Amino acid sequence: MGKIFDPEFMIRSFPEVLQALPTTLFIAFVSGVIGLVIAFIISFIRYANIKILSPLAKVYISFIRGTPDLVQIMLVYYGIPLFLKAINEKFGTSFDVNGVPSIAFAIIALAINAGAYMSETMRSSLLAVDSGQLEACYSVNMTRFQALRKVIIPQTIGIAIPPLSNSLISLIKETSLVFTISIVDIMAQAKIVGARSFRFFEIYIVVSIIYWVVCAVVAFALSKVEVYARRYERKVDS
Amino acid sequence: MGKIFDPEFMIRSFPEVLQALPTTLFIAFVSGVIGLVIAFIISFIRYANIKILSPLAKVYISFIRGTPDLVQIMLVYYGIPLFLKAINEKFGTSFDVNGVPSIAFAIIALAINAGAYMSETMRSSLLAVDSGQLEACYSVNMTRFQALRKVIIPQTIGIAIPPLSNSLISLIKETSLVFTISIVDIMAQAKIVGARSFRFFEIYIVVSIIYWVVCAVVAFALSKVEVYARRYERKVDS
Amino acid sequence: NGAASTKKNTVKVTTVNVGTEGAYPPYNYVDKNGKADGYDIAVMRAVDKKVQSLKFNYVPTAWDSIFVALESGKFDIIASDLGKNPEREKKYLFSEQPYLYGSSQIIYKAGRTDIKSLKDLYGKTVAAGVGTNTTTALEHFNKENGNKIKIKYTDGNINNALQEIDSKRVDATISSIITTKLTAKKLGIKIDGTTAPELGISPIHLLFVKNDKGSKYQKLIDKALIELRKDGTLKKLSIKYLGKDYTTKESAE
Amino acid sequence: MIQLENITKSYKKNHVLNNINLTISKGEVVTLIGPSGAGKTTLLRLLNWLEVPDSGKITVADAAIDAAKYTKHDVRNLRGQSSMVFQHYNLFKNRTVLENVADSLIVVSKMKKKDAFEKAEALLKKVGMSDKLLDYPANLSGGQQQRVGIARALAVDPKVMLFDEPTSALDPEWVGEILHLIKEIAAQGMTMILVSHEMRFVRSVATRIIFLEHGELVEDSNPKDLFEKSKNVRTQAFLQKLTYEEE
Amino acid sequence: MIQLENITKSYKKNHVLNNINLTISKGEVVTLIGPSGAGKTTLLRLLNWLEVPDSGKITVADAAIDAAKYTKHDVRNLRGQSSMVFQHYNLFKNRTVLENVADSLIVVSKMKKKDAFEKAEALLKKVGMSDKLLDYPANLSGGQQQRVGIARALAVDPKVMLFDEPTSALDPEWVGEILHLIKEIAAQGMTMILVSHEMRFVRSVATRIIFLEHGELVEDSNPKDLFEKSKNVRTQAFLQKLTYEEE
Ligand SMILES: Nc1ncnc2c1ncn2[C@@H]1O[C@H](COP(=O)(O)OP(=O)(O)OP(=O)(O)O)[C@@H](O)[C@H]1O
Ligand SMILES: Nc1ncnc2c1ncn2[C@@H]1O[C@H](COP(=O)(O)OP(=O)(O)OP(=O)(O)O)[C@@H](O)[C@H]1O
Ligand SMILES: [Mg+2]
Ligand SMILES: [Mg+2]
Repeated sequence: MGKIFDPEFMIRSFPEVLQALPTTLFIAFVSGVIGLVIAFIISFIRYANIKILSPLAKVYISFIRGTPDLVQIMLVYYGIPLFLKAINEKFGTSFDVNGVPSIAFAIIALAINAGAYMSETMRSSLLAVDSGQLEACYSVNMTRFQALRKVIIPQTIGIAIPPLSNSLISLIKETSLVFTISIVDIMAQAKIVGARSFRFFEIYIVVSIIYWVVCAVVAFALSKVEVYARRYERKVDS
Repeated sequence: MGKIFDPEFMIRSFPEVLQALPTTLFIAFVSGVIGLVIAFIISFIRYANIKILSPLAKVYISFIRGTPDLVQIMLVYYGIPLFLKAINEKFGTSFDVNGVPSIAFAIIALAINAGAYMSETMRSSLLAVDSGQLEACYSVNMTRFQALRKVIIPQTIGIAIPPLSNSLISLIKETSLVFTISIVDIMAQAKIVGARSFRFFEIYIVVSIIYWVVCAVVAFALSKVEVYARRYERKVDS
Repeated sequence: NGAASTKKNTVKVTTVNVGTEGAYPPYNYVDKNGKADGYDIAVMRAVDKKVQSLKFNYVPTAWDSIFVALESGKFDIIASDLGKNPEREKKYLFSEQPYLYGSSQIIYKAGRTDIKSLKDLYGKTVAAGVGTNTTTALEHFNKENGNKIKIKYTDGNINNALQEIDSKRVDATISSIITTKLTAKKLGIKIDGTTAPELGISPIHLLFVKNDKGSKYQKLIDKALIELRKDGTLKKLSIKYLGKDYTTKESAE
Repeated sequence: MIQLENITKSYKKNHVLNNINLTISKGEVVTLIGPSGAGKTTLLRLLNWLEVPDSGKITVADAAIDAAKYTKHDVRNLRGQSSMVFQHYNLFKNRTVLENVADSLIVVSKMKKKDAFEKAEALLKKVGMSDKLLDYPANLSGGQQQRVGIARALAVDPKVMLFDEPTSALDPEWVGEILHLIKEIAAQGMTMILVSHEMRFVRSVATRIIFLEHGELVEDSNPKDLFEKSKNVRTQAFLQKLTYEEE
Repeated sequence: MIQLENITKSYKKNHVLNNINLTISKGEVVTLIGPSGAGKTTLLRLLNWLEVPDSGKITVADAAIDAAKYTKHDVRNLRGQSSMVFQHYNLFKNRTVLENVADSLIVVSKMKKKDAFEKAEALLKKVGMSDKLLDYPANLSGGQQQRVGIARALAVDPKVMLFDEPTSALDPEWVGEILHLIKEIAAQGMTMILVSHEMRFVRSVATRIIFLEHGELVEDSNPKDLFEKSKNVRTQAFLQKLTYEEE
């Protein structure tokens, strides 16, 4: 008969689960970076209230935040081929995306997803900067873009980092959704190892510890950036 | 052969999927509210840097943000009985949690989870308020608590709402994790209906539309609050 | 779709993606070296050897999306311990040959004596994994008998169902006896099982996408399955992976 | 009433206040003058414990506090003695003009809302802000904000009032009005410290003038003596500029 | 050089500027006086298009803009003509003192970093901020911030300079220094508008004084005429306070 809990098995399975860590990190990192770029562009569009684009950005944010991530990934991965299939049947064309590796779909889907969430965070941080700062930039004839780069954005970083770090950490864990499209990340790997050995509890603990370490490193790095970004602020005593 | 896509089936399955909406809404709402309360307390502990509690809060945030939500739910639901079982075997006691409905476990797990994320958002918004505001409160002899209530927190709302709305909307969708502990939310209901008919695509679209509507309503309400909370701010022209 | 063609001694070899859950031992799982294995896979490998023109590539995929992946052409065959049922047959193509007979049992906490058939479950709560064939059968039974059994859907994973039984949150589950016993043993959960007369024994098939390509594969593979049955390969594999011969209806009982 | 004992404050290598000792009695109106960066604002802020001194003891009215050892309660007690007009006003951004003044009455003094608003309105009338009661600070001119700040500080009826350049943003007419107001309050025996270089304050309100430079009390006397008898070279140079009218 | 034609600005029902018409020639140093809330700051901000007038036309040096119809390019062009010292300084919080002054040189004027920092240092020396080059604004005293704000505005070599109470936070010594500096710049032919009630500015720098009240130009003359010959009752009353020394 088995034990309720088998610590030795836990230790044994670490290396095997860790095999999939590069996949998780790669997907999380690349889609995180792309997501940040998307978020930056979208938040700027909303902040500057650029016509035509601003309402489109709103729809994008609403759709992405409003629908399950799982569905978005499936939509990108299975929907695009299905859509092409329908097109092909109708018009006799022969579009095909099977050459594209599935990891690309995963990254696209996750980046689009993370971008929507992060753009809202960035927008609110931009609005939190005192309007006098922007006025001062204009008064010395900076363009809005220059003002953002030199003055406004640096002041938003301290405010934006904690919620952005929420999004980035969520992203690392959301990476597990890629198993939906047959990519084996550490969560999928854990499920596979767990299924083989019938020890889900231990394996979930293993995977949690790995996630925790990764997330703690990311959170730590970001908190250092936060402290640096707030270096010019004045503290109130007690 | 069946159709690639069957819109009629989609419409037919709406009512069936919708049956589970109350469950989703109830869990999301209750855990959202409890989560906000937790977030508020934790962010205050971190903001005021209360000794002993502040490092504990950090560990809580790190743990919850660092480990997969799924694992947290399982930990609460299966872990507690397992833990009690071990205790019972060891000490001959007979604790039992079978009387507790699983929805309670779900709410506890999700609230603890959401609380950790939201507390970081709130902390950063608190720090974004100009220190002169707190000083002015002290100068007219308000306590820190009074200052927070009357002056500081109202000024954080505008900044905090967009990222908080991220968290709350995520929470609505994360509710689908409760199927892990056999609670049928709308996502689970969709899977059940989908599995029966093998029309997964249609059913995922149905569930996405429902989520979208719910999330859009929440986002809209929150954006109104945001506009109201920013009513005293001055805008910069062009 | 899913075809990267290479030439090998004048025979044109097509690579076919085969979907599998990869987390349902002993039927299908991924071994330590990251290779798919299990009874389902072993059968497919044997088929692979027989069919010159096809080469199989195994893709573990989350259960949630395994059918969606098939429909969208990400793979053309599913080998994942699947039984036939009318709904599935409407949308997909099955191998005419079953390669296994699954026997589902009613599983309950060891020591219970009150459950002998599905009728004994009236008024009781039964855990059922979403999307499995036994669940579909149970749903049918329940519908025909006035919905007297309370079905508590679970996330597919047998683990959850066993935990629920052990903690008495549910009374029983209906599931493949092989997997369930294995899992329960590992977890140290004591269970008993009864064959449910109402459910009987169900044949397990391979599943194909419902189009020309699918029926082409179906024909090729059916032929191979017949041969494998004849030469005793299926029986050998069943004993190797499942501990017993479950490849004929009689032996499975 | 107010006592500073061996107060020292520095920011890293910048010694802003060097071992300051100062006693101010009840009813005195002290004007603090000195060059930009001398430490005037820092001195006022210390009295409200908005800056914590590196060492020394501070007494304000009924509260005493020692930098070496103090509790939260001590801080709160100290702050309860005085109120402050900030150099940068620091109005509550999310509160209307009326609420800025009334809030402390309602929240701290537990006054009834109606009474608090009445009192606030009366004070705001004195500083000429009656027609802006429901405006937010962001929509006020500099001088208007400063006047609201003064009304807010007056509202709490403190034992000591601290004014940091209370007329810097005001036009001459309003300087006159505020001067009048401060004189009125002084006449009721309020203890006050004002940072200001406005001649009318220095000459006509102050009972005592302190000249602060490089964190040291260079001169401390009454206005008459200061202008007529000061022997310190720096003070004289500074005073000359203060009374200088045209180049 | 500067021309305002039929400029009107109101916030909801508050008419801040009523149909202002004003022409200022190159090299003029105009001092804008008037009571708190008169619209002085609003007038300056309009010239930088930080407030958009409800109607009217503004010309500053080579740029003209019409409230009825303008492009982003017009706005940018207008802003390029002038620089401004803000009533509340508005220093870049995340930039050091040196960077506050040098940034526009590097970013806008595309100067080399080394040259920009040299020029910034020289200007900061003039306003006595040499020992705070690497400090952040939050760590400066009010007067120090104001002086950095002046240096920043001077750095961009604008055609027109707009000063909103540039000496409000300064002690008399620094008022003298800044006065000196402004005179120096004026001598080089710079066009300036100053909002200030500092007598030394009104009397000795200004070539022209404008008295603004309730959004209207009540008086517009040279300092000498204003003090000696003004017939307007309101102006006289205001001037009396301005020169009033003691109660
Ligand atoms: N954003 C705004 N919204 C509403 N009203 C405003 C706004 N900005 C200014 N005002 C109002 O416009 C009027 C003129 O303000 P302005 O700042 O131009 O005065 P000012 O002459 O500079 O006064 P001060 O000398 O006090 O600085 C004031 O009554 C003020 O309340
Ligand atoms: N938080 C801080 N960190 C570092 N240095 C500071 C800080 N606050 C003030 N200082 C420095 O302390 C000195 C005194 O500042 P303080 O504000 O007391 O001057 P002040 O006499 O009020 O000057 P002003 O008349 O210009 O307002 C200045 O040199 C200033 O740069
Ligand atoms: Mg000061
Ligand atoms: Mg003004």
